[in-house]
Amino acid sequence: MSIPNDIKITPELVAEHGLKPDEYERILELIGREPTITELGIFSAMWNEHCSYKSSRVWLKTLPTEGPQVIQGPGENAGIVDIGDGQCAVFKMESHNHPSFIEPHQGAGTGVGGILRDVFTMGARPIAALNALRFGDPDHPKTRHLVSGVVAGIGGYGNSFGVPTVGGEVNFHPRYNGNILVNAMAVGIAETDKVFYAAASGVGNPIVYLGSKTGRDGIHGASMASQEFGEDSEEKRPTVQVGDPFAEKLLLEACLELMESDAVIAIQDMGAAGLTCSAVEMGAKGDLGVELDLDMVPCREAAMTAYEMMLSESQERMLMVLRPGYEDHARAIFEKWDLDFAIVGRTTDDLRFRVKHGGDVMADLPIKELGDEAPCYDRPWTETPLPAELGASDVPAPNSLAEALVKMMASPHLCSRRWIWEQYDHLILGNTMQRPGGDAAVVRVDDGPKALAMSVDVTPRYCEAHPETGGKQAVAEVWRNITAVGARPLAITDCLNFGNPERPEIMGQLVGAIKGMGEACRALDFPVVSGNVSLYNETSGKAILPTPAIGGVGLLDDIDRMATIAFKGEDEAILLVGE
Amino acid sequence: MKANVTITLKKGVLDPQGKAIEGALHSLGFDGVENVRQGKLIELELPETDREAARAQVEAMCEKLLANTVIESYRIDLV
Amino acid sequence: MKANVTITLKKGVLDPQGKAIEGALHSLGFDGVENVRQGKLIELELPETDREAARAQVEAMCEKLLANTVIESYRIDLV
Amino acid sequence: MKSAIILFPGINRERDMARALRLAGSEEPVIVWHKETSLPQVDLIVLPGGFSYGDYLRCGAIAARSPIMREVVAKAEAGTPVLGVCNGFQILIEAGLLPGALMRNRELKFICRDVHLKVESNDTRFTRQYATGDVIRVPVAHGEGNYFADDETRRRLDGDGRIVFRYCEADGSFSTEANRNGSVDNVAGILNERGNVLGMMPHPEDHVEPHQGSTDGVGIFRSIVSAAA
Ligand SMILES: Nc1ncnc2c1ncn2[C@@H]1O[C@H](COP(=O)(O)OP(=O)(O)O)[C@@H](O)[C@H]1O
Repeated sequence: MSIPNDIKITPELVAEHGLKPDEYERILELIGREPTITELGIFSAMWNEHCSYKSSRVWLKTLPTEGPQVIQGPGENAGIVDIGDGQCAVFKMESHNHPSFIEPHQGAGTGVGGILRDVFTMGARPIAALNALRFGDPDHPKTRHLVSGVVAGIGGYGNSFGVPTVGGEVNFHPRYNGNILVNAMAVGIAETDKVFYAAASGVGNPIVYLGSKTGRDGIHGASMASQEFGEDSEEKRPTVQVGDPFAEKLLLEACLELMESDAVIAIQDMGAAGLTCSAVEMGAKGDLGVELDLDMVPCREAAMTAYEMMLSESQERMLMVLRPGYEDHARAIFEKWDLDFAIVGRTTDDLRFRVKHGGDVMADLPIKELGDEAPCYDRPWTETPLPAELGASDVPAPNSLAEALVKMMASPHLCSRRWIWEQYDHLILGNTMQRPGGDAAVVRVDDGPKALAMSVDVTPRYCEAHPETGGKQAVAEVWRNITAVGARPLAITDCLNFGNPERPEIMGQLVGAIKGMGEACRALDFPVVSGNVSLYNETSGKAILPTPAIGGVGLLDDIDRMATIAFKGEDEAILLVGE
Repeated sequence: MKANVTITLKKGVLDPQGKAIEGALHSLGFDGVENVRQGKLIELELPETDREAARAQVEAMCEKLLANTVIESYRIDLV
Repeated sequence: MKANVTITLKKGVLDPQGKAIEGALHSLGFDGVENVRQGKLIELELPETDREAARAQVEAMCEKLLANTVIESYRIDLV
Repeated sequence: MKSAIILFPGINRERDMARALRLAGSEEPVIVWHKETSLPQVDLIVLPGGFSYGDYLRCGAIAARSPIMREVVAKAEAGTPVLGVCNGFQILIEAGLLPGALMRNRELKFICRDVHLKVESNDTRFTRQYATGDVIRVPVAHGEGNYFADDETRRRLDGDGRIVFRYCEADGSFSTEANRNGSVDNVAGILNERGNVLGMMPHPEDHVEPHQGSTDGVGIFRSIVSAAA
């Protein structure tokens, strides 16, 4: 079979795919010929910052990720910690910043959908969701629209899916005016001996596509690349992804039902750069090749090209490697739940990632190198100097403490968040033992007596002042919130939101925050088991405040020993603990 | 003057509602139905009597509030 | 054949969405707008080519599913 | 007591419901899939909350046309008790088992919070463990619970004592503020003419254990169990 190569790969096209000239040189060297447009798209997806962590990888490696409680650290869809009795907690946090700025409702909703998929892909039933939100100045003309859209989107998705949204945090600052942050976290529970991973195994096993159909949602790359594909380019313009929480709920139930049997060898959700990332990851992790036949992919729109199918970000989709012989069993379950089910490929022994469409080979690439040979940069960075210490006497005392208190309570930074969390179903499943508004949320596991405590925290202005101290402080605050309800902190996930890492002072913020986080995690035996990095959060050259959001999970052995925030009676002593 | 604004999802944008309605129609026995899409209709009345001016006003309402132009397109009918 | 079904709340049925939109339009400065009502538009395609038969089918869909005739009325346009 | 929980795609409070039934002394409820066409012999049929079919088109509309609903309607007409909570209430209305309509909440937002309900009558199989006039605290979690019915229907419901729960303040007084979703006459739950079908928006099944903040909801399930005994 030939590899049709009818679109000339120009430097402009390479640039539109976010690849630097030297990165393109590396591609040419790797494959020994000019890539097809589909292959270029695949490289752009695999080698972008989001998938490859090319600017952060060297530093992420310095974080502590181990401990007796850790079952799975970073590198899988979500991290896993042991919670005893043969059960484990599965959790991760992820950003959906840019899409939420473009279309707040759908952007935030699909962010929630993505992180829930990460958790149930591993065989866990989600029991709680949290979110960390940053908006611009409350008086900025766009802020109101963004806040109401994001909150409705998070609620709309989580409520319909059926997971309680039990916690989160919200800040306002002008530095987020043109670049809001929407970080979503999900926590699930699985049986420790029934956890599923992404690595494929076995040659010739069927690769199965599950969930919703593929459309031209959020296709990366470039307007130009898609223009080349047809006359009516107007209609093929990349579009915003719309979430379908109903389909996701069906996907959850169908996946968990199938996982009850021995049918599933490996499973991976299709997140950003959908089919490409999921298929490559499953193959590469299992030291296997993958062959996909795109003619079999369920499509929502007519005449989709291989390029479009490989880069589509349509939501509510999964890829699975099935144990041979279980095809009919699996198909019956997915049809019962009215979901698409299609065998779209198989594993091979040649370590190639081969994509066929309409009788042609559209891509034929070395699968390991797609991931392993991705660029990795040790970017130059400058340390953020410690700010000068502020003497207490330099700060004027307020005229009236009572007035100051009222002013603080009324400020957008400190006022009640009830307006937000009342729009989230925080009670569904009947296990919410501590509702939003306290230190950490507490969610019981099944009928108890065990419960998980969880919290997300970071104070960006501390991180701006001194990233290392801010990183440390964020981890410590999560740890305190979890201990304050009487739980034992287990591990954290994180979402590192920063500006352009190609600027040394921004890179310095990232490095500083990671150093601080690492130090705090080591001191507290509080390892990092999953996380996500979101860079290039800037508008017109001005970066957001450095925002390493930390999400922590702790274990409460007995719900009867939970502590709550409210004073319990009159005439009791109030103690202040700490330095 | 009265105006009817119809707001529909742009082509290519996923329409989960349309999808669900189509499925429900099929299971009720309306087998052949396809491409079901759901949109919104907004009826309103304006004091403006000049057609051109009225249209311009409704257009401004659509851009500012009624339609989410990232994913939706709209059509205005004056009646 | 294509059909457009417009579904609107019956007169006298309170329309919270319409009211909220009207309020929002007022606060955006569109003072004179009134009687804002929100309805639904459902577009679909049928294999049927005979207009009468098509209309009858769509009517059956409306009665059985698309409209809640307790509070809504519908109109069918074949296109 | 034997009970059946009907499972439509998108329903997500069936586990909460099953737990509440168990705690009140029911046998483990049978879960019945929406594509089934028959129901086992049970003392109670429950339509739990959630987002059947994503709440697309109208809440409960698509589920109300599922195959199993013909059987639910038949059983209801033959006298089997039926409880519909939240989305289940919406489905019962769409299926014609209860009158009226549930529209978007007054403020067009989803509301999840505790509310107070006045038990307007304990002369029902669903409320006999309460006293008439009791105020109970249970959560709501919905975007479309704004009950509407025309004047005549409302008069009839009221006259027949079929408005079982009304939103109220903690002291039992009625106010617009307590009626967050904007329902006519503060209606939170209604009964059919025969008295065997109850639909309500709030979630008594989420207030059945002390850790959940209150056990006020358990009375409904205990009432059903004792009526079936
Ligand atoms: N800041 C971080 N700290 C620790 N682990 C991280 C961090 N960012 C990413 N990871 C880990 O790297 C892996 C790849 O992340 P990502 O590409 O976001 O996952 P996904 O493919 O599910 O979107 C995940 O296992 C994630 O937990």
